[in-house]
Amino acid sequence: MYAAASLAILVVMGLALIRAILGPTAFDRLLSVNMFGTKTVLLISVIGFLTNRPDFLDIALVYALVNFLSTIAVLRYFEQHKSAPTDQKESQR
Amino acid sequence: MNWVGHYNYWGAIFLMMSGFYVVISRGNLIKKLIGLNIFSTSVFLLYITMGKIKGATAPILTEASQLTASPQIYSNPLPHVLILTAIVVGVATTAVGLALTVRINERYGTIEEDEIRAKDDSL
Amino acid sequence: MTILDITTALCLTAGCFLGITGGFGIYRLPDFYTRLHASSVTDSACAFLILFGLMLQSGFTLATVKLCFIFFFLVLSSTTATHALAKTARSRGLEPLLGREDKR
Amino acid sequence: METTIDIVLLTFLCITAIAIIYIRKLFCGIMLLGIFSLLSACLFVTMDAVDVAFTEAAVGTGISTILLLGAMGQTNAHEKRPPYQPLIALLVVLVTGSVLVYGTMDLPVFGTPDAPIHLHVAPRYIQQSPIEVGPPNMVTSVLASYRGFDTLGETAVIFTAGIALVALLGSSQKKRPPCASPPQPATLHDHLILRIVGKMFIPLILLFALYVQFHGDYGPGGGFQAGVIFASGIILYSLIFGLNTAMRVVSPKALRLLGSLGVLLFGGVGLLCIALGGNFLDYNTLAARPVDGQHLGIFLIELGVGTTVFAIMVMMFYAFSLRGRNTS
Repeated sequence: MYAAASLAILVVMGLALIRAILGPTAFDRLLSVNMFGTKTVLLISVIGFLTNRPDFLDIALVYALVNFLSTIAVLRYFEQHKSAPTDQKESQR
Repeated sequence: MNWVGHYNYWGAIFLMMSGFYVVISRGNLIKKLIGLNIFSTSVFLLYITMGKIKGATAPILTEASQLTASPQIYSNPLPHVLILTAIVVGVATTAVGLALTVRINERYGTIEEDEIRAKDDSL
Repeated sequence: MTILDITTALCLTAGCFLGITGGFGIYRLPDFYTRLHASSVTDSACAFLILFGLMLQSGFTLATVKLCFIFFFLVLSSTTATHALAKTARSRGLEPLLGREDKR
Repeated sequence: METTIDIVLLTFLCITAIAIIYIRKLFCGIMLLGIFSLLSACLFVTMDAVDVAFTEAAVGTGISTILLLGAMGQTNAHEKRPPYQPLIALLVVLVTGSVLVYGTMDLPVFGTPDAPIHLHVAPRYIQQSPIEVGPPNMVTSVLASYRGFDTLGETAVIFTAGIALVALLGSSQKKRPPCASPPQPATLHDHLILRIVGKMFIPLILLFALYVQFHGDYGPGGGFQAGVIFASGIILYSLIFGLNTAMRVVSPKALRLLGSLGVLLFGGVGLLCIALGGNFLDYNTLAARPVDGQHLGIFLIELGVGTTVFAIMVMMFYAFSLRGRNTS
C-alpha cells in the first residue's frame, strides 16, 4: 500500500521534473520546484511509514516550513530586478 | 553476479563526474560553483551509501528494540556525522565563493573566465 | 484488513490518483496559468488525502500531531506561494493563453 | 521496494545533473539545483541517514538558493558560450570516471553488513553510546561527544567563513556616502496575503527551530540544523518585511557577538573539562554521574553550535543583500 503510494508520488515528481527542465518561463520552473517540494514532503512521510519509523516526520515538517522560503526569495528577486529575464517571449512563440 | 550491487556507487560517480565536467568546462564562475555543489552532493551520497546496511534502520534507538530480544540492526552512524557537518560547512564555503565572484564582477565587470583572463593580459 | 486499513487504502489511492492527474496536468497543459491550476490540485487535495490516510494508520500518537502540522503548513504555504507566484507573473506581463490566438 | 525507490531517485538525480550541464541560463541552473537538493534529501532518507536528510532539508532549498540568487542578482544572469570546445574536458571526465568505476569493483556490495566500514568503530558507537553517553540518537552522541573535537573544528570553519565573507563584502558601506534619498529597497509590500501568512509562519519556524535544537538528542536534529532553521525564519522575515526592519530586530553587531559567543561556548566547555580534571571535551567530569555530565556537555555544545550557525547564516544573507542594495 505504502509502496504503491510512494511509486505514484515518484511518478508525479518525474512529471514535475520534466516541466522544470522544459520551462519555458521562469515562473513555470518556479512552480514545478514548489510542487516538487510538496511532493517531497509527501514522499518522506510515506517512506517513514513504509520503513516503520514514523517518528521521522520532522524532516517532512522542515520541508513544509522551509519550502516556502525559496519561492518567496525568487519572487523577491523578480521584484528587485524588474529587468531580470523571465523568458516570456519564448512561451508566446 | 556481484557487480549489480554497486549501482549506488556508480550513480554517485556519475554525479561526481557531471559536477567535475561543469567545473572544468564552463567559464562562468557561478556555474562553476553550481558544479562544485553537485560534486559535493555526490561525495555525500558516496559516504552515506557506504554507511547503509540492508534491512537496517536509522541509528536512533527505538523503544521496541529495547523490549524485544532480537537486537535491531542500525546503519553506521559515523558517515552521517561526517556528512552532516560537511553540508553546513559546504554552504558556508559556497557563500565565500559567491562573495569572491561578486567582488570579481565589481572589479572586472564580468564573471566569465576567459574575459577576466583577457583583461588581466591587457593590463 | 480492518475498516481503518481499507479507508487508508482508499484515501491513498484517491490521493495518488489526484497526484498523477495533477502531474500530467503540469506536464501537458499549454500555459503557465493552467499549469498553476494543475499544481494546486496536487498541493491541496492530493496532499490532504495522503496525509489523512497516514493519520488513520498512526492512531493517537505524536506522529498524528506532526502529520496535522505538516498538512496545516502545506496548505498555508503552498496556496500562498501559488497566489504570490500568479500575482507576480501577472504583474510582469505574462498573459494567459486565451482561445487559440497564439496561432499566427 | 526501497531498492526501487532508491534507483528511481538516483535516475532523477542524474537527469537533473545532465540538465544543469546543458541549460545555459543561470536562473534555471539554480532552480534545478533546488530540485537536486530535494532529491538528494529523499535519497538520504531511504538510506537511513535521517540527520543528514534533515540538514540537507534545512540548507538545500532555503539558504543556498537564496545565496546563489543574491550573487546572481549582482552579476550576470546568462552564461556565455565558451569559445573553446570542451572535448578535452569530456575526455578527462570520461577517463577519471572509468578509473573510479574500476575502483568500485573492489568495494563491498551496497548494503552488506560485514563491510570493513561496519567492523571497526561503528559497533562500539552503536552498542556503547546509549550506555556511555546517553542520547538515543547515536548521531548526536558521536557528533558531540566521541568526535566533539572534529565538530569544534567544523564550527570554527563556519565561523571563519563568516568572517571571510564580511571581510569580502562588508566594506562597501563606508566607501559609498549615503545619498540624499536612499533608494527604497524593494519589498514584497503589495503582497498582502504573503505578509499575513508570513507573519503566521515566522514564529512557527522559530519555535520549530528551538524544538529541533533541544529535541536533537531524541530524534533527528541538533545544533547545525536548528541554527539553519532559525536563520531561515529571520531571512523569511527580512524577505517579506524588508532588510531594514529585520536589521532592527537582529542587528549585525548582535550577530557578530552571537557568532563568536557560540564558538567560545564550545571551546569554553572543553577548557572547563580540563579545569575539572578531565581531557579536553571530556564531559564526564562536568557532573557527579558521568552520564549527567555527558548530557550537560552535549546540551551546551549543541547550543554553541546552533548559535554560531544561526549568526553566520544570517550574517551571510545580510552581507549579500546589503551589497546588492548598494550596487543596484
